[in-house]
Amino acid sequence: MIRTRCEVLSNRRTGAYHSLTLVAPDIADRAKPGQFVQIAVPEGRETLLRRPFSIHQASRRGGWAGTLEIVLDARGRGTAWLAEARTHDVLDVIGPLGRGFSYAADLGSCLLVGGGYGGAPLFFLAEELRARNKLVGMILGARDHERVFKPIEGKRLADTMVITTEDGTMGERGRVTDVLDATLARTGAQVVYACGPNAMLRAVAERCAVRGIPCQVAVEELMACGLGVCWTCAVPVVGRDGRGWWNMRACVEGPVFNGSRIWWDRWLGERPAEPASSAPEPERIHRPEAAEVRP
Amino acid sequence: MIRTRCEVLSNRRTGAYHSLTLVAPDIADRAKPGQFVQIAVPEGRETLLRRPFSIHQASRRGGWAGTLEIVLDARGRGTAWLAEARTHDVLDVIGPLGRGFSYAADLGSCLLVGGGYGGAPLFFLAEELRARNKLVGMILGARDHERVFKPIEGKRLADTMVITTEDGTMGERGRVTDVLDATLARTGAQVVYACGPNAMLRAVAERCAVRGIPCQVAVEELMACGLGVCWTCAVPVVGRDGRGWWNMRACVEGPVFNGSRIWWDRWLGERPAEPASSAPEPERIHRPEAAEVRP
Amino acid sequence: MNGEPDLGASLAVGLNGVSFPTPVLAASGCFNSGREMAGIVDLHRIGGVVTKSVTLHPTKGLPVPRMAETPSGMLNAIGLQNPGVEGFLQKEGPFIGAAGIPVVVSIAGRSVEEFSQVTLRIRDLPGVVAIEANISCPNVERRNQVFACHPGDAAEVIGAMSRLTRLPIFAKLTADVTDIVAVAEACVRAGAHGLSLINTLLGMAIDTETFRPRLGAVTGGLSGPAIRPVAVRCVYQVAQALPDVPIIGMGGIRSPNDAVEFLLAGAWAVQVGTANFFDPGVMIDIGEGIRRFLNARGLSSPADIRGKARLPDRVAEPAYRRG
Amino acid sequence: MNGEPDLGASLAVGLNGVSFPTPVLAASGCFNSGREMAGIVDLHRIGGVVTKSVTLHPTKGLPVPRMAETPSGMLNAIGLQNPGVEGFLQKEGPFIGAAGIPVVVSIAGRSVEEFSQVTLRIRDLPGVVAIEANISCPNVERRNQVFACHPGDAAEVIGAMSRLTRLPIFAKLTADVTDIVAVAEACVRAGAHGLSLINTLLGMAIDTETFRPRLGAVTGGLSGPAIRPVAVRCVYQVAQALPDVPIIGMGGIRSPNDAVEFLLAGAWAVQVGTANFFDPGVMIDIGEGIRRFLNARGLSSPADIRGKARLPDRVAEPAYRRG
Ligand SMILES: Cc1cc2nc3c(=O)[nH]c(=O)nc-3n(C[C@H](O)[C@H](O)[C@H](O)COP(=O)(O)OP(=O)(O)OC[C@H]3O[C@@H](n4cnc5c(N)ncnc54)[C@H](O)[C@@H]3O)c2cc1C
Ligand SMILES: Cc1cc2nc3c(=O)[nH]c(=O)nc-3n(C[C@H](O)[C@H](O)[C@H](O)COP(=O)(O)OP(=O)(O)OC[C@H]3O[C@@H](n4cnc5c(N)ncnc54)[C@H](O)[C@@H]3O)c2cc1C
Ligand SMILES: Cc1cc2nc3c(=O)[nH]c(=O)nc-3n(C[C@H](O)[C@H](O)[C@H](O)COP(=O)(O)O)c2cc1C
Ligand SMILES: Cc1cc2nc3c(=O)[nH]c(=O)nc-3n(C[C@H](O)[C@H](O)[C@H](O)COP(=O)(O)O)c2cc1C
Ligand code: FES
Ligand code: FES
Repeated sequence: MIRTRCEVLSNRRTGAYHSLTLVAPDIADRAKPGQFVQIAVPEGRETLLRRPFSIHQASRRGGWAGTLEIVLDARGRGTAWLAEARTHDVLDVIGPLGRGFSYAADLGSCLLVGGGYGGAPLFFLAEELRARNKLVGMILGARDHERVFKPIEGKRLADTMVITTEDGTMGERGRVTDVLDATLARTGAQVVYACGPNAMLRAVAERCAVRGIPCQVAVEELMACGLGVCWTCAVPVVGRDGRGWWNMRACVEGPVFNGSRIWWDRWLGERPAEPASSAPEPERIHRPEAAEVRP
Repeated sequence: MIRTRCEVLSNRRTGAYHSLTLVAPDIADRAKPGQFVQIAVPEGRETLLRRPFSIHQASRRGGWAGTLEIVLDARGRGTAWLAEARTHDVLDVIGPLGRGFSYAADLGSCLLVGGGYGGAPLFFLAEELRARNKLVGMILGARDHERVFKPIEGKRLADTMVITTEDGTMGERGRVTDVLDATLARTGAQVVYACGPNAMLRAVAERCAVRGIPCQVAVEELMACGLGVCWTCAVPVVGRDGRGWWNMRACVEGPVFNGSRIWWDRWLGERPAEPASSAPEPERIHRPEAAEVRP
Repeated sequence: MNGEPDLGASLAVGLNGVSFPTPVLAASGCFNSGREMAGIVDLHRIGGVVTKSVTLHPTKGLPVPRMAETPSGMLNAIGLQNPGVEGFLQKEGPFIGAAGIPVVVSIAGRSVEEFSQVTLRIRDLPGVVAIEANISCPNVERRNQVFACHPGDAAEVIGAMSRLTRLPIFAKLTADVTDIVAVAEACVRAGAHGLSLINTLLGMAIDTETFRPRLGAVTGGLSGPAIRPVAVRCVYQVAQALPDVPIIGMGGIRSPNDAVEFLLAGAWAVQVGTANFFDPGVMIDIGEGIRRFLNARGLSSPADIRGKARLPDRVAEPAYRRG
Repeated sequence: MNGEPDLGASLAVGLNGVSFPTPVLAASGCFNSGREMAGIVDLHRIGGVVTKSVTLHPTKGLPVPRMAETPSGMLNAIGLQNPGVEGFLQKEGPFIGAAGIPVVVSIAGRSVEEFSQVTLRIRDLPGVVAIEANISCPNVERRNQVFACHPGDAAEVIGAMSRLTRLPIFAKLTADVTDIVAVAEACVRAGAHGLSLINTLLGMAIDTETFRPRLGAVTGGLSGPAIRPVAVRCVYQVAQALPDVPIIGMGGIRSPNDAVEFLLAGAWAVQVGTANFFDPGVMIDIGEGIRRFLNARGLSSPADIRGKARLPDRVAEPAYRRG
């Protein structure tokens, strides 16, 4: 992990999002799909903490060599400030952070499922998968067409592409999960990689579990440090044997987890505040019979 | 008092200072020399409070009609931010605030003594005095020539001008008080108006008291509100008869006070924290025999 | 609704008998009695004013510096400068009587006797709808321990005051205690009509250039957004324990959302202090923001969201709350 | 100077027998044991690490959300997630033994017995120079009252621990008490070698969209620059009462000036917590900044400014400190 001051090369709109290209050769060199960076907000503001963003592209060759691209949805104070970044501004960035997606040599057909800006890291992943001669199918879903992330580029990059929007303004009306089964069947995908809202990840992971297809999900949880030292980014993960669980740190043990190992109910449920030791432990949660891709 | 969002017309360097011209017709209309404005720092910063600045110019006529000029010394976070203001930026300004300098019809010869950026409000005052056909002498002092406020313009505006710098880089080497007696004698000034560091104001006021010359000082004290409601801006002022004292609010009863009525020792002294009621009260502090100009 | 069809929700709140046109009042010491602010704020659009605390005798206050800005907050040590109750009646009385807005007089003192004396002089002042007892004051009869730090001392003041007047009394508590609920309960048992939470936190700052405390009085009270989480927690704790007692919440409020946060935690109304200094119109904006918030949810009154924070099913006590 | 002629002042500090190469340590829960940060921070340039608090049994911690950003601060409710003392020894022990920097192990527990058990397992771990007793924990034997809130309970823990080890024990106190000096004195009488001040303030925040508390555990600990004035005040109060007892100050430190403020108030060393999250190199910068501060004044050691705040001639107690 590297801390560096990066110049902003460009800040462009991509539909509803902002796409920031940063000059960060050392981070770009090491980055893997699914990893993220932590960007500092300026001093003197009352927002202290860095903001985490997935790596959309890390260019190591060609005209953009040494650059890193992130995509952001301006929603709160930090992202609103970042959305105003101008060429030549300098940002304080730490990365690459976390564990990215992993590839199994024997799984040749992949399906990438992205919700909203969650599509961003999947583009980087798609390139890496294609470089490994995998078949890449893609589903991109969003609320509306403005939030479907780079549909044109996606179509060029993926072998097959399905788009869904909740309001029907692009592709099929509905959610990614409405087309998931059919797309899995059609593409014969052997592994699913997903990034998007946590509720979507849960739905995708549960469907994959039912079908016995391994599924890697890149999650979002609040992160105070992003460096593995504060334990705010807890995701409850069940043991390999389906028994026992522990809170894993999304920032170092994630953000990519095996979707079948997350105890979704506890994580995204009513979030009861009780002494963890007395919490009922899952007897056994569903998990794919297929070979484990990563814990 | 008016609260308004003002456009920045220009931000120029004036020696060591920044001179900001704001489009603020309503405030400019009402402003009097010695009054000040409170400028908000932007939201989302950890510096919450407005910053007070004297009014350097309030143009009601001519090409600059409706503008207000302030002069600032960039020292802390708020002033550093303000020093970066650009043309067309919009500032949230409240003013005019406080009681300015007052004029006595029978006192025809005035001496204006400014230290550092404390010279700024005296230019506005000088114009008003000249419009009332008074003789205007001026002493401008500072640490070095960079901090002598607008010496050329001052010379044009005043009937007589003396400049002092502590390092001798402009005018006479020394402090304003080193030349005060001689200048008073030479100009025959009947009243002194001073603005600058509080220690300078004290020295000037004490000298004037000894000579029996009325002296108005525009003070600086920390101000949380500037509106008269918080009582942070306390200046201990002694009763007219030299007995008894009370803490006056620099923001509404000041910032201009009769220099002979301030209990300087208590205000600028070791500042003992004790129950005010048990503090020794001044038996009688020196005050000019001359007619009181203002309480 | 009721006569305000265009505006939607009504902002009026009733605190078991005391009513305010909006739930957003000016906090003591941050608005004086409203006179100075009347030129820049339309007082008829705020909920009311809590006056600067009045003491029996004229009080000159503490030496400067009296304030220090801190991250998202400020420290103050004014020392309750005020002209004493007689001076107050003379200077502020006529304004309060004529202002046509609800005024709560804040009373401070160094002994039970002083609180009582001031109560006697204030109780018949026209325009006054309630008294706030600023008991975050040192008690000279108890080695200068702050009244609000000890349930017994706090109750003694409130008991004495409530025997002297039928005006509702709000006890203003400090968060600098081990158990704020215990103090709150003692005040209510002693006759407090309601509670104002919280006063400033005791703090200090030192100038690293001069090595001097940034406040003339060395320590002072911390206010502003920095303390909001502590204030919300206090309101929540006390509201959970005393759901029927009117609570006026404060501490770092500067936006409609901040105010809503206090209402959700259990406050019946709020006060705004420090934010008036940098944004004098803020109380009106907060009121209108609350109205929009209610309208957007089809609610008709601030009371509809009072204490409505949705707690997790089980909140077990033994969990480590910090770290 | 001694051997560092080029650098000027030496940063080394001695705390009555425990020494640290610089007065700037990592605060518990904000640096783990240093392993994760070693890749980005040169650990040999900081004063030492206080580990995440260790409990007897593995502790899974509280449900998410575990943090909420607040103005100039943050709330956390992690619930002391840790692998328990055995897991700790296994996972962190080798690193601590080999790190070559002073490590203070923070211990937490729900009963005196738990604190004692962990002390027994930790006391011989190589690399450990001291123990910090995180007594801002609920005491299951006393209706979950926080140990550090009651001088007696606090003293009981410290007494039991200090009978089991010759490692110096620092009692870590909370500011959420009526009288922090009383708790400090009780800990020192019970055998605490020094005091760590302060833990987070208890706070709460509510999401006005969902009406839910922003923390899964409802309430949590407030840290960061927002609380600095409260922390400086606590250090000052305790240092005035116990000038010979080593104090490690913390709460919102993120710059050399902040650290100097604590030293002037009476701290012998400082810890940095939250600031590591946004500025991982901050402890080194603070150390170097302190050195520059000392050099500029011709001073040779942080001890030269300890407790050197210049107080006004007379600080009378009865003054109203707030408002
Ligand atoms: C591993 C990871 C990768 C991410 N990748 C992207 C991305 O590629 N593009 C993108 O637009 N967003 C991404 N996010 C979400 C992004 O970090 C948040 O939208 C952002 O932090 C919000 O900050 P704010 O100041 O705008 O909002 P505020 O609500 O003001 O933030 C307050 C605090 O909450 C945190 N926070 C708020 N929302 C989130 C969230 N959804 N996830 C994590 N922390 C949050 C902030 O970091 C901050 O600490 C990612 C989050 C994680 C954890
Ligand atoms: C009536 C009046 C008129 C003034 N006129 C001018 C002027 O014309 N030009 C100019 O450059 N400065 C003027 N000052 C001083 C100016 O207000 C301060 O320099 C400024 O507030 C410092 O803010 P900062 O954020 O840069 O410093 P910081 O030290 O970061 O400020 C921290 C806090 O202390 C206050 N503060 C710090 N120094 C002073 C000070 N000297 N006086 C009052 N408050 C202070 C700030 O307002 C803020 O609340 C005037 C002050 C007063 C009271
Ligand atoms: C995320 C987080 C976790 C913490 N965990 C612990 C802990 O395990 N034990 C402890 O004694 N203090 C813990 N603390 C408190 C800090 O050590 C420190 O006392 C407090 O945060 C104030 O310092 P700061 O403002 O520099 O962060 C934690 C603080 C934070 C922010
Ligand atoms: C300058 C100042 C003066 C204050 N004076 C008083 C006072 O006289 N009586 C009182 O009860 N509270 C006083 N307070 C406390 C406020 O009423 C309020 O409780 C506190 O500031 C928290 O609210 P805020 O964060 O909105 O300011 C004062 C606060 C400030 C900032
Ligand atoms: S965000 Fe701090 S451990 Fe993951
Ligand atoms: S600054 Fe608030 S009364 Fe003067």
